[in-house]
Amino acid sequence: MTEKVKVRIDGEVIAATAGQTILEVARTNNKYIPALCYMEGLSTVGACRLCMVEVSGVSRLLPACTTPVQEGLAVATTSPQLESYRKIALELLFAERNHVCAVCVSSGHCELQTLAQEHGVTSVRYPYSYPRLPVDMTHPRFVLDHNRCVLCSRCVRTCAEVEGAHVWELAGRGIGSRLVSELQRPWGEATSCTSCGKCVQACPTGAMAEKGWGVEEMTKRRAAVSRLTSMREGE
Amino acid sequence: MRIGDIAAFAAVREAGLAKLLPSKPRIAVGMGTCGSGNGAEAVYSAFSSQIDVRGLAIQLAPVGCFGFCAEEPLVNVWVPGRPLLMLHGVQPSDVAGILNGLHEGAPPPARIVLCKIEEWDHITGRVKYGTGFPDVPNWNEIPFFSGQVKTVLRNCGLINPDDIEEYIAIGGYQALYKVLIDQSPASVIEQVKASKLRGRGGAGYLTGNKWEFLAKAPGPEKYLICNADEGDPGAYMNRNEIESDPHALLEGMAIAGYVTGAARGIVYVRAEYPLAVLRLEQAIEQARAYGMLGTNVLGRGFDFDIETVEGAGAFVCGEETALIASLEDQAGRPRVRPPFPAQKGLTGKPTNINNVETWYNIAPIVTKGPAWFTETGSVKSAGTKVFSLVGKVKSTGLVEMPLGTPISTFIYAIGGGSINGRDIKAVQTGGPSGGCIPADMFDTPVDYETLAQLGSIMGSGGMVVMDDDNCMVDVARYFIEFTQAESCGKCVPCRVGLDKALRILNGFTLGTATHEDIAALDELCRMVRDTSLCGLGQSAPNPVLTSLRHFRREFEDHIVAKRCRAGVCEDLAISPCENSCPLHMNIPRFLQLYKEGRLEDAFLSVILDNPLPASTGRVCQHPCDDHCRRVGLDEAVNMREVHRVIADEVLLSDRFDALAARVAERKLEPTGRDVAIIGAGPTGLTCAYYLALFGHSVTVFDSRPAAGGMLRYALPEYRLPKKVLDREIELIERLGVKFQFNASVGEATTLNDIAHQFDAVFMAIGTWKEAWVYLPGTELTGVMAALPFLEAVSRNDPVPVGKSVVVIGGGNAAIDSARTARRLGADVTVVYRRERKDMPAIPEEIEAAEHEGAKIVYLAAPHRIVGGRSGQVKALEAVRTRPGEFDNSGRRRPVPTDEVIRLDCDTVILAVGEKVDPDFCKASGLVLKEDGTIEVDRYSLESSRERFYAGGDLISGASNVSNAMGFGKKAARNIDKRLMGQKRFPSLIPNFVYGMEPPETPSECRRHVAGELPAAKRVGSYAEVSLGLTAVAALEETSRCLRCDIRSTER
Amino acid sequence: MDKARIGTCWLDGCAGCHMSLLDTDEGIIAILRKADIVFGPLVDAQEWPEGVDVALVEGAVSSQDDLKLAQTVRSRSRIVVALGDCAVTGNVPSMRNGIPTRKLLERIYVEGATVCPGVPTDGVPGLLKQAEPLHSAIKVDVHVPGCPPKANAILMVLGDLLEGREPDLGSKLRFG
Amino acid sequence: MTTGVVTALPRVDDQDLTDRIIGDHVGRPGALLGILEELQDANRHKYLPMETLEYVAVRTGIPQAQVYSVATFFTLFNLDPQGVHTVAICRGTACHTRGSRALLQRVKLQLGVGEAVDAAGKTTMTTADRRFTIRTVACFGQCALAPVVEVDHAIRGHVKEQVLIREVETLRKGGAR
Repeated sequence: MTEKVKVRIDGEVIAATAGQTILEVARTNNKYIPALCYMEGLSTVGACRLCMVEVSGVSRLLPACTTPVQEGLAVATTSPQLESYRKIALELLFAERNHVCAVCVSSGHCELQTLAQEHGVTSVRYPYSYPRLPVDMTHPRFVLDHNRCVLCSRCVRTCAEVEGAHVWELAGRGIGSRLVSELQRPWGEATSCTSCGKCVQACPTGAMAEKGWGVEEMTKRRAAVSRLTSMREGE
Repeated sequence: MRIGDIAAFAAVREAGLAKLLPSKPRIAVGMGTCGSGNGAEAVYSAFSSQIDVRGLAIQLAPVGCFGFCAEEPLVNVWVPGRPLLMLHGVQPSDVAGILNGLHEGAPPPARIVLCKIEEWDHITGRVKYGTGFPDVPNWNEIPFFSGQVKTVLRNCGLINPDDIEEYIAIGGYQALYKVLIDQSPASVIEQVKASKLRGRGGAGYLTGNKWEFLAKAPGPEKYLICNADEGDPGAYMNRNEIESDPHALLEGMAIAGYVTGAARGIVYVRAEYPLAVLRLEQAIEQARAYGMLGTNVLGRGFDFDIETVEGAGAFVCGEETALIASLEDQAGRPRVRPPFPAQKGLTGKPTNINNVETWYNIAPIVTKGPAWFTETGSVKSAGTKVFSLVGKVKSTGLVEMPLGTPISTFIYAIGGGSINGRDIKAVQTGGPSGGCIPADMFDTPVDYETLAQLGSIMGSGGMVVMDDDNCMVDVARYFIEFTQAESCGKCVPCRVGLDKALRILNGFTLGTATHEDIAALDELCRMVRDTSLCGLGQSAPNPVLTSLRHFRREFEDHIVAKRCRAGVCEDLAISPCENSCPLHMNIPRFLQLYKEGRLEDAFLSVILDNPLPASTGRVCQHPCDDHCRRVGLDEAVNMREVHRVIADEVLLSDRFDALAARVAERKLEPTGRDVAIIGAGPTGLTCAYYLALFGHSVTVFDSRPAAGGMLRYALPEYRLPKKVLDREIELIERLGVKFQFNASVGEATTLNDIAHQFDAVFMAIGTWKEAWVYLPGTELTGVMAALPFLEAVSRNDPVPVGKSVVVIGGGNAAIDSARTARRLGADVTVVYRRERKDMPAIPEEIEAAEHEGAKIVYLAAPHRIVGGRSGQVKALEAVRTRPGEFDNSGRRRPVPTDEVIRLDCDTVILAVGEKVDPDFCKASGLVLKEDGTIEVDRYSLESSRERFYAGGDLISGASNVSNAMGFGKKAARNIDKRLMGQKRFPSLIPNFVYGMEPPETPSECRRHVAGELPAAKRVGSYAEVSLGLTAVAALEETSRCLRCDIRSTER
Repeated sequence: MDKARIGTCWLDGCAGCHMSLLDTDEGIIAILRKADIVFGPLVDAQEWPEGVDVALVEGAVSSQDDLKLAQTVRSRSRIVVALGDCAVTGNVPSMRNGIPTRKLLERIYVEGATVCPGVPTDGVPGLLKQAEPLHSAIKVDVHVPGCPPKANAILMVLGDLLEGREPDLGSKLRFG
Repeated sequence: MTTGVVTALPRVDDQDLTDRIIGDHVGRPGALLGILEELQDANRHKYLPMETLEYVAVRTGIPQAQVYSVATFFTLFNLDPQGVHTVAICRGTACHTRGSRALLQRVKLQLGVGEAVDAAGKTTMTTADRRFTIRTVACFGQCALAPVVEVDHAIRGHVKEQVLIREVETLRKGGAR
């Protein structure tokens, strides 16, 4: 069942279990691979494409979060090309919506902001879209700001897989994709929402936040959500 | 009805054959969606009611489509014992004639008979129709069908898709029966593997291997899915296959069900194809009733059933994981692989997905064996593929060809080449995931690997032909707009990257893009290609990347020159006519000014755009006509003739002095800069005119005694009277341009001498050197080149032309020579090696030459000139040619035959092409190209030597007057910008105020054409042939203009 | 050797980046040994001078005047630095971009006015359709994000540029 | 939040039909697609009102958000009522290379339709009086007849601008149908 395999990450030989993904193996061995849509304890979707890595013998780049390891796999977690592509992906996210860090409750605790800083993004080369997006304040405890949403679907998965309520989905398609609750009802009126707040904790940016915090004040307890699934697996 | 044994099978087959080949005549109407869109339903009901009313013993049936969409509606007529006749373009009014003929045993009117079929190989069986009709070509003798191999389309258009018995009659379901009776699943998989059949959906994965994965996957529950969510814009073969022959699909799937152990099949078909859905559902019902689907298929204890699901309009659902997601009640967003569908597919069960066309190859492979299958196609890509050939070709439709067939065969041999005579420049294959392949690569074989090497893909087989009117930037933009709109939005590169790529591309079409944008676009597209989650994102950048690779110049044109040559990017042009004009005349402006009765303003508008309007008004090749939007209504506005009228009304009248003064008023302050121009032809004159207006001091050098170049010395008086040209040159002189005639640069004065005296030099000599062909006998007396001949005539020099002249060539110089020789009283024959439609000369001129009595011999290549004892020409011998293969210019290569013809004559005029004589720029340090033309920057026209500019024929090779003048104008703008450091051209043009309201109702009048001198009066006279438009007709023409220069107020 | 010339200016922003520049405290003295500040809010020059080596531009490009000034700065300066989030990303000024300018002006000058309501037609520069980052208007050589950029980041960038090095913000890089 | 105008609550016979449609599909692959397609087809204004989506979610047990996600993902589904007449212009490659964009712009101008974005973020073009809806279609699969336009479900090939304008004008002058 738990077949042991040896893999190479950036040259270092690492023991792993067959069926683990490259990202899991890397994270448990303190090897850094950036990721935004990945969250421990949730299913993987491979949507942000930041975790793309080079695998020797494979001409295409592969997402670390969904590619299982096998004996002898050799991975390069970084290269000039990967870095350039990751930078482009981050710039694309910034240009897609209105990420105004200066006035964000999550500033300083935001995964997108941190990734940009880590990858040396100093400016965005692509034209900004400046979409006009709403802020949903209808929930008594939480707020949803579409301007800061990166469509990673962590909230969707948390709600469906951990809480089991399935309040959230991505609606529309392409650049017009939007996070919706139920039939695009205001969050505060969503009858299936249990107000558990796990989606808020799972959100990597300031798109979902608790009310009552000021700029730079809102920290998230992501580990709590992840821990919940690992505890349940032990059931 | 349920078939449980071989006897029952045979009985149904007999019954089917009795329908397909009844004892009475059968008429079958092509009733695919495309047939219906072209009126097939009306034709069918006309047949139906007339057969009823007349009580005729005729069987009427609907069939699918035979693939020749351009000729719809297609009707098959069969009389026992005779070949099947395929009729094309059938209208309800033809029905009576067809039925009458049938009754009397005569074939239908020849006009609508396309071809005949004596015997047809359905692969699973053969049908013999009969013999006869020797005058009617066989189906594969029609160019559109020549070379086609119908495997997938074997039954399309010949059997009734609504009737399972007709399918069984031609051997349908035999392959399934054979497999169920005596073949093991493993052996069938081996056969499919040995056939090297590759998935026809685009990726080209080996079908046999995919089946093997599924067969080996554990578990009792497995799915087979047919992907009929054909979403590639430009491809519609799947629709036609299902509409015309649904049972072949079901049979292929049932065979796969048996060999892979899957009990359920799903056909996922676009809801936009209602007829395909309907026919498929009917076919499934019938197949169940006959025991081909359901439990205990064909009594062999095998269970397999198929259902349909309608896709609701999402291109991404062509991606297999997205398709599966949509079957699971979710939005069609793809999932990452692994796990692959063969491991975990629909509801987690092993699943195999194949494209429609893949399934159609299964029964033939089982029937005929893998060796038969691999006989067709190329080594790595076996079999045939159906392509939808559409776009700018004459014959559009579905074409099934062996893989590995060169692109040129599709476009020229099958498609019949360009639809409107414009140059074909590219073909787009593979839809939004594919790329554009330029015309100079049309010898590329169409198979999976070769197309991939060019950055394109086979895809589902779309083939869209583009010509000069298609802007490749716009095409790239179009595809990104499409994929951007179809992106599911799940992964970042595809969702945001395509949106940003579209914004960047929009910048090109608006003229706001920069060189950095090309690099940014390229980098972004590579990132999207390399990091997207599914095939849509990974291939979406292909159209941009291939366009950047093969058509980079068009992108640069949009950035540097802010021009879209095709005239598609509207923001870069005033109107389509302006865009197509080499001089970029503001045509709507002078039309409107003339319409408002403001002749002087109209003249000023014309002359500031074009210094030789009376000349071009007579001899311009008028590309504006080809781009006039009025063509959509009736015919183009006769813009050339209107500007001729405007020019003539001023230049040839006493208004000349006043207007010449008004032009001189536009002159800018003297700059003190000196510019030399070499060559006083149309290019040099145009450049001199504008430079003088800019305030520079201009000196024009020419080796001849007067200005005008080709206009004076090559164009015959009857086309361009010299008094007209003289007036135009006088106006240029009045602006202060100085001329030095009889001054041959390169001899007494060298280029280097000139360089010392002037701030800039513009070189614009013409193509005066005859490309003397190698032909035995050219040394004989009586052989001469066209241009010296025309020049001698224009100078009134004596010309030694005899009684009987042969002209060799097909260009304007050849026709001018022929017409001039006719005027000198000779009998004239023009000999041309290709067909008439290939002649480069202006068609109206060819016609005029014929009216004047010149004979033209086509398809004859001169072989030798025969001389007499005195060394005088006696005859020309030519070899008859026949049209051969298509070359990359889309014309058929003339291939010599054994037949030699002899034309007795005493004079031979050679007009086979003119070249530049670059001797004058020896030792000047200028870089020349191989053909002797000068290399220049294509935007500034500056040569390799600083401040030396060149234009006209000298850089383009022999061209026409307007193109040459366009270069002169462009050179003047660039020289001035260089000398003065700013763009000053707009300040030359006064602010014309004129009506900018679109015409409520444009005149419904048809196009007016210029009157002509009767042919009888022309021979022996140099009087001008064209009489021009009357003032009334010219005014009417201006009212026909649709004013494309006025944009909607919304913009 | 001649001293280098530094200019600073301020488009659509809050002056916070200039405050951060002042926060460099005595660090500025080291800079001033190598360079003169020839234009800026505290410099008595009316027009952006010719021959500036390093231009620090704060704020988004939001009005006709911003655009004109940015173009002037570009044409007269060797190295242009976009200083702070507004110049780098558009930041807070760009939050108006989804709203038509006419509506914006009416909201402020008509709905929000207690005296003399009416959108002024002269005396104020025309608003551009959108407030955009500096690099969408002119070529920018160095981006220093931050709201505001920390004083030590500014010092480091200026130091590097004056020494002829390409600045690498490294860990000092930060948005917001 | 929705711009879909609710004309009336589902009537009892509507509900029977709805139940039958749902019952026919439930449990089969592609059930939700099939249900929504048939329900939209059965709707007088060819759209899916919010209460219909809610009802489908309740009856099928599919989360509301998922139903909404599917209804907004596929172009076939409309969340707003459609015009009496539909002009669908093919934007396939062959049609594009033969000038379908000009046709689209011309008809939009003629009917005075601007682009609006519906509840789901899809672009819709319906006249204010709900007489006309202009749609674009990725490809009709009639490429040999390019450019292709579908006017009230009848496909026209080789369409010329003036001819199309005349046809639309005739429909417009035809008054209420």
